[in-house]
Amino acid sequence: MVEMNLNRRQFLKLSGATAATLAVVELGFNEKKAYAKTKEFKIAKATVTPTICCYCGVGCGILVHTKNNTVVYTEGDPDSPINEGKLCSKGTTLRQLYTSEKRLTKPLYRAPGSNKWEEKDWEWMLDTIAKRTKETRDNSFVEVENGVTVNKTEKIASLGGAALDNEETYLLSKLMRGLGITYLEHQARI
Amino acid sequence: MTKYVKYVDVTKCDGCRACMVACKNWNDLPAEPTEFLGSAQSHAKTTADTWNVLQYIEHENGKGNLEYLFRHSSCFHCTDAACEKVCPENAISYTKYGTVVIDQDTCVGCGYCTQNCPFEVISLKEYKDKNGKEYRKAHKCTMCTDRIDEGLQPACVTTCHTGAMEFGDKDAMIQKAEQRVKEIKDRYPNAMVYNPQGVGGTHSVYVLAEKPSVYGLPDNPKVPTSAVLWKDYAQPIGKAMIGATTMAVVGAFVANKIFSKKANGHDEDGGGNHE
Amino acid sequence: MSNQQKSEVKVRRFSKAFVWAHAVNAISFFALYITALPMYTEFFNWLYPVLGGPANARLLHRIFAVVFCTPTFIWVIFDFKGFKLWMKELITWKKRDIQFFSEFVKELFGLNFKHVRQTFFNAGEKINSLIQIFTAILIIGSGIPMWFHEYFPRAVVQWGYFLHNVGFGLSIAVIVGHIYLSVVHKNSRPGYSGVVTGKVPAWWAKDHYTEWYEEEVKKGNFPNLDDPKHKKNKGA
Amino acid sequence: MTNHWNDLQHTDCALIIGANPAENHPISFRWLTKAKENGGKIVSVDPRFTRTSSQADVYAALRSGTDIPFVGGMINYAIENNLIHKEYVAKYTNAAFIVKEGYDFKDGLFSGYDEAKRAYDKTKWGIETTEDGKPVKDETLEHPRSVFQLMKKHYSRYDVKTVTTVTGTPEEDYLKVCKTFCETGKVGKAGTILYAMGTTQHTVGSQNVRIYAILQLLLGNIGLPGGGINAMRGESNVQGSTDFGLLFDNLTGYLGAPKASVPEHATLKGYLEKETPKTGYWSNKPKFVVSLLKSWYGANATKDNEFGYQFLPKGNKNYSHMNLFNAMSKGELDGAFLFGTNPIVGGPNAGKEKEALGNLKWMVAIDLWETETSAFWQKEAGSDPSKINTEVFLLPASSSFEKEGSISNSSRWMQYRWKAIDSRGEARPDLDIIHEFALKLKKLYANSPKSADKPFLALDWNYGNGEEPDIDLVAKEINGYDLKTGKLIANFGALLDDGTTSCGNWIYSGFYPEEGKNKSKNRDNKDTGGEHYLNWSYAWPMNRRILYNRASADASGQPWSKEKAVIWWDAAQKKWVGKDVPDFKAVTAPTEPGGTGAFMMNKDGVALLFAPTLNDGPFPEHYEPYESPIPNAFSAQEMNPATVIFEENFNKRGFKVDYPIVATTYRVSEHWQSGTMTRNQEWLSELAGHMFIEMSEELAKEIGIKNKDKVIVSSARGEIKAYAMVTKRYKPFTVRGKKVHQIGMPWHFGFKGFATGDTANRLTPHIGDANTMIPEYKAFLCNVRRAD
Repeated sequence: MVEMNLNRRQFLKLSGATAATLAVVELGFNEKKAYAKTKEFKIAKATVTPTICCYCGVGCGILVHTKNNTVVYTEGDPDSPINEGKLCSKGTTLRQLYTSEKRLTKPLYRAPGSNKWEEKDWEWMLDTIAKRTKETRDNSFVEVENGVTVNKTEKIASLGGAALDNEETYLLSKLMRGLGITYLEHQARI
Repeated sequence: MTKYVKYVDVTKCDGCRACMVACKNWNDLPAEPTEFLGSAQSHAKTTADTWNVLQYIEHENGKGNLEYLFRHSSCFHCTDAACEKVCPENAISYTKYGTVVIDQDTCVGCGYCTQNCPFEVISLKEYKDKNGKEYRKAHKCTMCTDRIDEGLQPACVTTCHTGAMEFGDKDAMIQKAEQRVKEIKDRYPNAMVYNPQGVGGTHSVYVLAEKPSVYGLPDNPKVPTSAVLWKDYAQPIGKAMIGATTMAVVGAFVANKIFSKKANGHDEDGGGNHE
Repeated sequence: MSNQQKSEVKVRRFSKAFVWAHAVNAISFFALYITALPMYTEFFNWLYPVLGGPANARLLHRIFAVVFCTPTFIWVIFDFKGFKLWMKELITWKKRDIQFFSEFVKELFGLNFKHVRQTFFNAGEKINSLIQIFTAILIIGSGIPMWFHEYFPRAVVQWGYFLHNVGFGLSIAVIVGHIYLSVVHKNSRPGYSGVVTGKVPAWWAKDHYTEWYEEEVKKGNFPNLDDPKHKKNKGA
Repeated sequence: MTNHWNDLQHTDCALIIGANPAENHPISFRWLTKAKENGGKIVSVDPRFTRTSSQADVYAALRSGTDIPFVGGMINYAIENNLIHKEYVAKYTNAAFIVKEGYDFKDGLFSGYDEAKRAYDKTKWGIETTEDGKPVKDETLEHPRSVFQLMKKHYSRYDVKTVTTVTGTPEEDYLKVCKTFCETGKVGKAGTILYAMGTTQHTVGSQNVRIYAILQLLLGNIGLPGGGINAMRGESNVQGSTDFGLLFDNLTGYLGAPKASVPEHATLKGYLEKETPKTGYWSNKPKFVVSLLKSWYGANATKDNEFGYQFLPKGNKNYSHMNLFNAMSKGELDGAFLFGTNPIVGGPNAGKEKEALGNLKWMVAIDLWETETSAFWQKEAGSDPSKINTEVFLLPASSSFEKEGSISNSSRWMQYRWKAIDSRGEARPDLDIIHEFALKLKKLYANSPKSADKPFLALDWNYGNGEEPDIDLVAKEINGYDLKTGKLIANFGALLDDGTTSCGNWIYSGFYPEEGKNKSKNRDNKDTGGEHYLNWSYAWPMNRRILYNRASADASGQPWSKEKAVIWWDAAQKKWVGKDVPDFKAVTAPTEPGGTGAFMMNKDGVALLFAPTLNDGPFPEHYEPYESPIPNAFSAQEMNPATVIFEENFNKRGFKVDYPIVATTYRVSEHWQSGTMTRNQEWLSELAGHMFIEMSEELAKEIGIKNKDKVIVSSARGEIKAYAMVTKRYKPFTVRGKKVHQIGMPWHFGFKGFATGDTANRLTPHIGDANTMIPEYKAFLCNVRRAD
C-alpha cells in the first residue's frame, strides 16, 4: 500500500535515524567506528517498523528490527510520547514472540477421543469449521420466541478477542452477531 | 576522551527488570534455568548469560519501617579493574570510554577474572566447538560498548522507564548522584553515592538508599591484595628470577668454557687437590 | 684422561623407585610448565595452538597436576628407606654444608675449588630438595583451591593465584640451576646417569659424596677406589 | 481512563487502589515518577506491600474486599472536614437533586428489595422532577432529601473507627491517606485515582468504582489534568474490543444489544424509544443505531425492514462468561470459538471450566500457542483423552507485528501497528481467518431459501476480492460513510437516523474523516499543549484526551485555576478553546441552556453521586465478599444482596471454619494474563519461572512453613501446590479485633510453556459482581498447609 510506505518513510525520517541522532546529542559525540570491530553492528541494515506493544493497556510504541527474515531486536519507540523509547520487561522481549520455538506454525486438529494433534492444511480446517458451525447453527437456530423475532443460536459461543486489532474485533463482532450468536464474550469480563 | 558513567539511582527503580531482558535482547543471551529463590529475584547473581540481575531486598530500616529495595546489579567497570589486572592473556582491557571489556577472541577461559572481581560479576560459560570439544569464555556486562561506538546508550539504560538509569559524562553523572543523595536524605537517611575509590572509582555509579552491605556490596572494595602482590610483584620478580637464573646458568656455562681453556692441562674435574 | 677410563666402575646411587619418582616428577613438572607457559607470558602464546587450544592446555595441565602429586608416593611406597634417608639428610645440617657453598660457587663458574666432604646428598642438593619440596607444596596447595574454587573461600582462591605464581617462579629458578648442574656442568654431568639408571661412576660418587661413599665401602657395598687395583688414572 | 498516561505527570496526588501499576503497567510509573518530581504524592492502598507501595509516599494496607469502607470513610472524612469542592459538587453533580419520597436505606438494604429475586425495584430510587421533566434542585444542598444530605447521612456510618476495624488498616496510616488525598479538594489541586482489577473483581466491583468516582466528584477532581478516575486496562486492546462490542450485552459503541426479554425491543422503534433518553448526548442514539445497522447489513438494511434490526439476535438472559461456562457444563453448548483466550487458566473455578469444555462437540482455538485450554483434553490437563469427544481445531495466528491494524489503549488512544515481518510459519492474521471463515460460510449458505438463513445472508461482507481482506475497507466502514455521496463521514456529529449514513462504531467515527487520513496512524509527537499530543494517534471520542474537561472550568466557563486549566470559554471567539478538544458543544456558551452541563453524556448533564441505575443500590454500600472471614460490621446483609448465586455443585462455597485465610490473585510484571504469551517465551519464563504463594512471616510461623517450602493451598473448589514466598510485605490484619491472615498468588500459571505451575484459578469462585458479573477473584477463602 502506497500510504503505508509513505508512512513508513515518514517514520524513518522522523525516528529511524533518531535512535542514533538522539543518542549522539545526548552523548555529545559521534565517533563512527573509532576502532575496528569484529562483528557488524547488530541492527545495521535492519528494517525498522513501528508497532504498539501487545501486552497491557498502556500502549507503548515499539520498534521491530527485522533482518534476514527474522526479528533481530525490539526496543522502545523513542517517538512515542507514551513511553518515549522506554519499555518494561514484557515489551522489551517482544522479539521472542516471533522467535520462540513454541510458536504454532501449522493448523492442528484433534479428532474426538484422540490423544494427539494431527497437522492439517488451512483449507480443510476452515472448511470443516464452517461445516460444523453451519450444522450447529442450523440445528439450534431460533427465529421466533414468544412471538418476538429473535434470530439466535444459543449453542455456539465465541470467547476472547482482547488482544485482537480493532478491525478484527469489529469483524468478529459483526460475524458472530450476524450468525445469531448470543454467547459472545471476551476478557473484559474476566 | 570523555569517560562515561552509567548512573543508577536505585530509589527510582521500580523493579520492572526491563534492564535484564534488554541486555539479553541486545546481546543475544540465552535464558537459563532458574530456581525459586524465595523472592521475586530470578538469579542469585550475574552469570555468563545474565549480565545484570535485579535484586529485590526487603529491609526494615532503623525506624522499623519496611523498605522494598531494588538494585540493578552488573559490572561496575572499575577504573582499577582487578579483572584487567589478573587476566593472563590481556583479554580484558579498558576502552576509551572507561568501560572494561573482555575480548572474546583472546579470552582463554582461565577464570582468573571471575575469582578476583571484587563484585563477583564475571562468569565463565562452557561452549562446545563443532568437534564437540569444550571450551570456556568469561562473560560480563560490556556496558554495550558496541552501542556506545555507534552513539547509542547501553540497552539497559535505553529501556529504563523511571529514569533510575542514565548514561553520560562521568563528572556530570557523579555530580548528579551527589545532588540526588542530598534530595533523598530525609526519606533514606543512609543514602549514599557508591563510587568506591578502592578500585579507583567505577563507571557504574550508584545512588544507594541504604548502606552497601544491605545490597550485599562490599563497603570498600578493592583490587585484592593478593592480585596486586601477584601481578605487580610476584610475577615480575618471578620473571626476573627466571631471567637471573638463566643468566647465571648461561654465565656459568660461558665461564666454564673460558676457564677450562685457561686451565688447559688441568684436571677437568676441578681441583684434584682436595683433602 | 678420558671419561671412559673413569667410568669403568659404577655404583648404585639411587633405587629404581627413585628413578621413577624423579622421572615422573621431572616430566610432569615440565608438562605443567609448558602447559602454563602461554598464560604466564604472552611471549609463549604460540604454544596454545601447539597444545590444542587453551581448553586442551588446561586439561593437560590438570592431568599433569595429578601426575605431579605422585612421585612422593612412588618413592615412599617402593623405597621407603631411600625416602627416609632423604628426609634425614634434609634435616641434618653441619658446618661442612655451609662450607660447601663457597666452594660450589667456584665450581659453578669453573674456578678452582675443593670438594667439601659430603654425605649422601650434598648441601646444594639439599637446598634444591628443600626449595622444591617447598615450592611443590606451594604449587599443589595453591593449585587445589584454584581448581576446586567452588569449595574454597574467595580469599583463599585469590591468594592461591599469588602463591601458585610465587611457587612457580621459585621452582623454575631452582630447576634451571638443577638441570644445568645435572646435565650441562662438566663436574656434575657424570652423575646424570644416577637419575636414569640409578648408577653412577664410583670415582665420581667418591669425589662428590665422600662420606657416604666411604661408609658404603665400610659396609662392603662399594669398591674401595683407593685400593690400587682400582687406582688407575686417578691423581694428578 | 478519563485522562491519559502522559497526564499522570500533572497530578498532585495519585491514589492507587486495587492496582499495582509498577508491576502491571510499568510505564505508567514513568509519568508517576515525573509527578513525584513535580511535587506530587503517591498513595498506595493494597493488602500487600507491592512495588507500587515501595514508590509511594503513603502506604496503607487493607483487607481484600473492603474498598467501599475504605473510600466511604474518606468521603465521610472529606465532608466532615469540609474538604470538598462545594461549588463543583453543586453545579456538576446531582448532589442538589431531590430524591423522591420512598427512598430508604435500612440495615444494608435499599428500598425496593425483592429477596426472592435477589433484585431491587429501581423505580423506588427516583429523582423528583418538575412538570417538564427537569430535576428539582436545591443548590444549597441543605434539603434533607437532597442527594448530598442523603449521601452525607449514608457515609456518616463510615467513621474512621468502624472503617479501620473492618479494613484492618492501622488508624494512623488510614488518616494519612485521608489527609493526603483529600487535600486535592482544593482549587488548583487535582488528584487522580488509578485502579485496575483489584477494584472490579469483587461482588461489589461496580460499586467499588462508583465510590471512587463519588470521592473524585466531591473533591472536584474529574475533568482536570492530573485528575480523573483511571482504569488501567490489562490488555492491549481490551478497550477496543469492548468498544467494538465483544460482550454479549453491547453492540459496538456501547449501544445495548436488543433483548427478547424486553417487550419494547420487539421492534426497532420500540427499542429506540425505550433506550434513548430525551436529553443529554445519548438522545442521538437512533442515529448511531441506524448507522450501525447500515454498516452491518448494507443495502439489505432499509427503512422498510427496520434497517435490518430483526436480523440481530435477541437474547433473553445473561450470557456472560460464568453463565456461558455454566451452560457449557450442563451440555447446553455444542461449539465454541476461542480467539486468543485461555479460560482454563484465566477463568474462575478453572477446574470446573476445564471439565465443561469436554461437553462441547467442537471447539476452535485461534492462538499463537498451544494453550492449556486448547490442550484441555490431554493427559497433562488431568483428562482422559479417550473419554473426551470434543473435536478441537487449533489455528495458528499471527503475532501483533506480523500483521497491521489499530488498537486502543487505556487512554482510548487508537494507535496503528504496521506489519514488520511475514507471519511465522503458516500463521495467519485473525482478520484473514475471520474473513475467510465468513466467506466460506457465505458460500455454504448461498442461495438458501430458509428464513433462518436470511439474517446471515443479509450480512454485508465486502472487504475486497482477495482471500485477504482489505483492512482499509474495514477501517473505513468503522468510521462510516455518507451514503449519499459515498464519502467518508467527518465524525459522528454527521450521522443520521434515516439510513443515509453508515458507521460501524459511532464513538470512533472521525478517526478516518477523509481518504488517506487514518488518524490512528498519526505520528506527530510534538506537544500541542498540556502534554496532550493531539496529533499523535486518535483518541475517541473526537480526539478528546481528557473526558469531561468542561468540568475543568467553572460555571462561567473560566478555569477553576490557572494550574489546572484545560479548556475555557472565549467570549470573543464565542467558542470553547484550550489545550484539548472540548468535551462539550464547542459553541455552547456557559450562559446558554445546558451551558454548565459538564457531563453531557448523562441525561441531566451532571455526574451521578446518586445512581439509580445500578442493580445493587444508588449508593455504594459495604458487603463482605462471598467468602469472608468476618461478619459484616455495617449491616446484617453479609454479601451483596443483588448478586446472582450459582448453584452449589458448580460453585462450592467455603467457610471460615475450614478456610480461615483470605486469598487474592494478582499478576507479576513478567507475565501477562493467563501466561500463554509470556510463559512461551524463554526470557520472561527465566525471570518468573515458578508459581508461588506470598504469605506473611507470621502466618508462615503459625503453620510451620519456611521460605521456599512447597505448600498446598486449598479452597472449597480445589487445591494447588506452589512454593511459599514468605515475606515481610504481607502482614496479618486485625479485623474487628481478630487476627486475619491474607495470602496472595499470581494467576498466570498452567501446564504449557517454558514456565509451568499450578493454576490459581482452580481455587477461585464462580460468583460475580451484581452489575457486570465479573468474577470475585480478589477475595476468597482458603487454607494453606505444607506439601510433604
